[in-house]
Amino acid sequence: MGILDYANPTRVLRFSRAVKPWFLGLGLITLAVGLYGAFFTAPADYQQGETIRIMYLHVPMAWLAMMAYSMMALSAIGTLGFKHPMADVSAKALAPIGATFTAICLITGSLWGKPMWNTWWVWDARLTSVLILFLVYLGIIALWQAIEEPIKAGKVTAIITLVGAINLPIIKFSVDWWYTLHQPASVFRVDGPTIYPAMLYPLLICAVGFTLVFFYLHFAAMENELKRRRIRAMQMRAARRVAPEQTTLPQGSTA
Amino acid sequence: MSAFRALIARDVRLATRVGGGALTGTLFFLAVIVTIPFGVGPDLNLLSRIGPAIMWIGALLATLIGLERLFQSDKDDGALDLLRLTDSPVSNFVIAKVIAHWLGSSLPLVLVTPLLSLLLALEPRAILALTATLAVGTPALSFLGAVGAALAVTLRRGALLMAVIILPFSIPVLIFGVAATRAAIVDPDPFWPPFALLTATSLIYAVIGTLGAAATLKIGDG
Amino acid sequence: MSAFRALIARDVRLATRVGGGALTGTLFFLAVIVTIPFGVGPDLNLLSRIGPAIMWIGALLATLIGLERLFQSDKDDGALDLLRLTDSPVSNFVIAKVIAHWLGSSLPLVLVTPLLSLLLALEPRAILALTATLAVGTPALSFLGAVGAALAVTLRRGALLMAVIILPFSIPVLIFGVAATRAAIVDPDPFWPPFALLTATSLIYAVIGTLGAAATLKIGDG
Amino acid sequence: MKVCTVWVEARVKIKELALSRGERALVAGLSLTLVGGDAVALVGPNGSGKTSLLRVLAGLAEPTAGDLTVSMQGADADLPRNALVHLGGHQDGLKGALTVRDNLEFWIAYFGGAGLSISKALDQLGVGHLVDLPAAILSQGQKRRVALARLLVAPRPIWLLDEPTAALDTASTARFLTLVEAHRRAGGIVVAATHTSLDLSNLKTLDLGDYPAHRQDGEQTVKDAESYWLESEPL
Amino acid sequence: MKVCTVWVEARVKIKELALSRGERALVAGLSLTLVGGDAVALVGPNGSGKTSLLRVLAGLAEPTAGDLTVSMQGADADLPRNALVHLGGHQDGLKGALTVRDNLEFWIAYFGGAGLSISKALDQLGVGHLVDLPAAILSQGQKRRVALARLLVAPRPIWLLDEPTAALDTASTARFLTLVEAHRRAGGIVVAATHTSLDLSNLKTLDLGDYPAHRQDGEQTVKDAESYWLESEPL
Ligand code: HEM
Ligand SMILES: Nc1ncnc2c1ncn2[C@@H]1O[C@H](COP(=O)(O)OP(=O)(O)OP(=O)(O)O)[C@@H](O)[C@H]1O
Ligand SMILES: Nc1ncnc2c1ncn2[C@@H]1O[C@H](COP(=O)(O)OP(=O)(O)OP(=O)(O)O)[C@@H](O)[C@H]1O
Ligand SMILES: [Mg+2]
Ligand SMILES: [Mg+2]
Repeated sequence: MGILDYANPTRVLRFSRAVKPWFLGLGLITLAVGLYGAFFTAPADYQQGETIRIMYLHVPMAWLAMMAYSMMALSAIGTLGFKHPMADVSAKALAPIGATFTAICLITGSLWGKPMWNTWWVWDARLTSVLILFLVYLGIIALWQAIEEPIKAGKVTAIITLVGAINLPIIKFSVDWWYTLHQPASVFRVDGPTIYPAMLYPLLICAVGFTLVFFYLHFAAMENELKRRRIRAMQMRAARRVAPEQTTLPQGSTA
Repeated sequence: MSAFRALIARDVRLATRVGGGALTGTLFFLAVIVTIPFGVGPDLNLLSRIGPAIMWIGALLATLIGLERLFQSDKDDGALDLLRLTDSPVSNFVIAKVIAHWLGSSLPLVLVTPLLSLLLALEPRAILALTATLAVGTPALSFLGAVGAALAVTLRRGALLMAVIILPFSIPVLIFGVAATRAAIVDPDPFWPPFALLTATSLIYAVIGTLGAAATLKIGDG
Repeated sequence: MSAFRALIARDVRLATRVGGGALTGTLFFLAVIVTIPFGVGPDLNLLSRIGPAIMWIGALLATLIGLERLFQSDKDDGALDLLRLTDSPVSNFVIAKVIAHWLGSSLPLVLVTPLLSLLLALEPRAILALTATLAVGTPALSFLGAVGAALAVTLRRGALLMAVIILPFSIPVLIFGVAATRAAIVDPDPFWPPFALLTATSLIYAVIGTLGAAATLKIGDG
Repeated sequence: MKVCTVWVEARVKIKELALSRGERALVAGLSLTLVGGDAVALVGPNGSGKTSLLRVLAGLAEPTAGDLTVSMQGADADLPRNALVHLGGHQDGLKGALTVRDNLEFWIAYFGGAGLSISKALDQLGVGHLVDLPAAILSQGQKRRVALARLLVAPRPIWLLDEPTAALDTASTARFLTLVEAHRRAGGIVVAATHTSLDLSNLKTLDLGDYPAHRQDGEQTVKDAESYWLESEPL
Repeated sequence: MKVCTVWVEARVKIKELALSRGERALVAGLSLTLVGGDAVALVGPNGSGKTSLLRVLAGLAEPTAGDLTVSMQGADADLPRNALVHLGGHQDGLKGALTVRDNLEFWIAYFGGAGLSISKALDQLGVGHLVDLPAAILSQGQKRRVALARLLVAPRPIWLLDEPTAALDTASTARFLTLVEAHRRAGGIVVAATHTSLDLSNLKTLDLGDYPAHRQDGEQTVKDAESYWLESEPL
């Protein structure tokens, strides 16, 4: 139980309440700067024209969708390896956020696809693997909802989360392994980025901004989950407290 | 009568909590739709051509699989016997169960159809027709499945046996449903005849299904 | 070890009586194969083009649906607890169950494939390739399904939830399987790369599936 | 079903009843009449047909011979026997996903309540504090007690109980017996299959061992579906 | 597992054991040592944790605190506790589709037999005549008796039984008790959760009511997972 003492609900709540506003504030400011750059200073693409501006939303969302899942996988290890209740809370809080970001990535992607490939959707490796990521997110959310008992829910979803982690490398490298319409990595490459600085910097700033907002959301969700669990625990306790008039009856059952 | 409503309410309630039919049913539907393009390949023309068929098969499977446990869970926990301790005939009980199942599992499925159709690149008219046919056709499947579900509890067998006995009968529904949808896409052939047939089938199956399921349940475990 | 064999023997035995997996699994497979042409319309070129895909999807669904009860029946009658009263690890138990299920349900399905292929007007080469890919690919599905089956008993939930969680993972198997078969038909693209990938996937899933299922079962109703 | 805490002329008439399971005759020539206030302990060795008989009385199965009437006077005179009885079987018919309260509320709506309030009924069985827990997590005996509460919230004249005290702890068994007595005083009838002795005032005992359809050595003494197939001359 | 009709140094050692179900502590500070020949009646009100304790002893669940060793000398000295115990639960683990014989043959092959022959074991419980019937059609008590036969065909030193006599008729209960005595004489250990009194020679009694993790009014007296969530300052 030793490890529990570091991240107990009290500490986590206090910390979260302290840092949350900063994440939100800085995040919004950074985003403002980044989006300004994206829509006003950054040039339109010579072949893609104005549609290129979708990139500043699409790419960060894609990155965060994958980051959220990676964090869930880490939490899963925390649950199975260290039996740390707070890991459950973190993982449960991440699922809907990750799902949302993935959804936005899909939507912006297909919005972008219409002008670029003149179709909303193609079944190529990148797009598909992201869609699968989305489905896995939904499955995991369903699991969280489906199980009444928090401890069991934590363990089960942790296992599934880890199984689902195979998908991450597939998403990342699908563009290299299979022939796809989707373009290969142009920012995170061993040989350095291959897009103009004029586009790269706004993109990175947006990415940072969204990341800060992402963490704000994560903390907020964790707080809610903590409250939810506290309430559930209270209800379970209350449920077993014998009402006065029953104490007169012969003792037939444990509390 | 209030018993009737109470039963429906309970089952919808059980279905709409996540993990019970409602959400998972639609997710399964989604999963099937998503799986199929992999098999068939990313050719969108082909997809939009076989799209309606795929959606219908997806709906069919989602309904039948979900239905397997229509009576099973009540059997497992002993509730089935208790539910028969009323003066109203078993068929009422069957109807209530089916209605509840349709509301809890098929209705959501119909509602998401327009969305999923986009994945298969269906055009608006097709989407409209598809949704309409599903709305009218799925009740037929539910009542049909009820017979299978009744078999499943009476014979203590799993989903598959039931699916095997039920699938043949579900083929007409499928044909009319898909035919109507196609008709809506390809102007020449008319939409209404197959649609009317579909509606008729639904009504007939409602009667046969109810009676069949009720009779099967009464046999019990002899 | 003899325990291992005993378990396999018992399950195969249970599966091969009527109503147990074997017969019904294949029949379900047949039913899907028969249903789809109705949906797609009787255009033979189209059929033989999407034939392999259909066969694979049929196999996929048949396997997954049949798998739902892999542990359920043992759970319902209390045997699951008793089966864990040995010194051998839970994963052995999982492997035995999966092998038994594959022998009882998937193998027959592979064996009838050549016959059913004729219904879809596939040519000999395609039939050969299809059978081979199914033989190599279905184990992957069985092991994958085992995880879902374990979920189903641990969470006291039906087939659907399981299918939802499992289907996304089964997509790669489907892709490689169909790709290999297509390759065998259309000369240009080579048969072996996808086939090798399929085999690899089977092996990986065998490991992941076993561990995942065992872990899930151990959680039990703690 | 109409409110009534006192049952008028509840009756169970069994005449020359014969039971069979599958193709095999189990019980033959069983006659018995029960009136309001009666309680019968249904005893007999394992497999003698107690559960089968209770299911027949409840209208879930039909006897192979003899006649059987379950009736009462008043508003419900013309109801079929399914609607007059409560059946307490080996299984408790609780939905694990629902709380205890939701479970009972459903049965009230389904059977028509007019009995004790849920909390009163649960208190009678000493499980009032479990009312908001999901039924799935209850122990064997807790489940059984919630199931018995069903008999109190939706009153019916005839209780058919299959080993009701199995899984009950001693305190709950006592509680249960007092409830049975109360039901009898209200003119109800109780038939309980049991292997233990229930201490109830002037309890009748029906031993199914006395109405066998076969001799000790297993030979059938009564014609049944199996004998039909045996009628042909030796092969 | 090796043949042995006499068990050498069978032992169950429980020290300061704590159990919980879900997030809730159930039993705390339970200590107990059992040696070959001991028999314990596990009593306690419904929901006190009897079934949960048996599952922990069988190695199907883990305790939340304290240590627990189940051991014996001889060939099987190093086996985990799952391999040393028999568990007789509320459910009988019979396959309805298989005959009684097939069911037992499977368990012999799975657990490693070396005990009584099937027919002998069934006769011991007075159900020898059912050997070729499908298990599905057996009555409650018949099923239970076949399940108990499992303990005889595949011998193991420690029997963990959950309400073993429920559903047994009086004759079979007597039979069962003699079997238990025989097992004890052979150096075996028996732990039986029960609500009825089992008449066994010098039977120990363990009342789980004495090791509660909470007060009568339901207040937890022991920290558990729920307390963890309650630690945070009020919302
Ligand atoms: C629904 C359709 C789409 C999905 C699901 C999708 C998914 C993704 C993902 C997951 C990434 C992150 C890749 C990584 O970090 O390695 C990404 C990056 C990117 N996507 Fe998309 N995308 C879609 C459509 C498009 C379209 C239509 C375009 C424009 C032609 C596009 C352009 C890009 C670009 C430029 C990047 C940044 C690549 C990099 O620098 O790593 N995407 N997309
Ligand atoms: N389908 C069937 N075919 C033949 N015999 C059957 C069938 N079903 C049940 N039986 C037999 O009929 C009897 C059923 O009896 P029932 O379950 O009513 O016994 P019971 O008196 O309740 O026994 P217990 O005290 O063990 O509960 C058993 O002997 C069983 O073997
Ligand atoms: N998942 C869970 N969460 C919280 N409490 C639980 C959970 N599962 C079981 N419980 C509680 O733990 C106890 C389980 O006790 P158990 O089944 O071991 O009782 P028992 O002594 O066997 O009772 P009985 O005599 O009725 O069989 C019950 O009080 C039950 O309400
Ligand atoms: Mg009985
Ligand atoms: Mg118990």
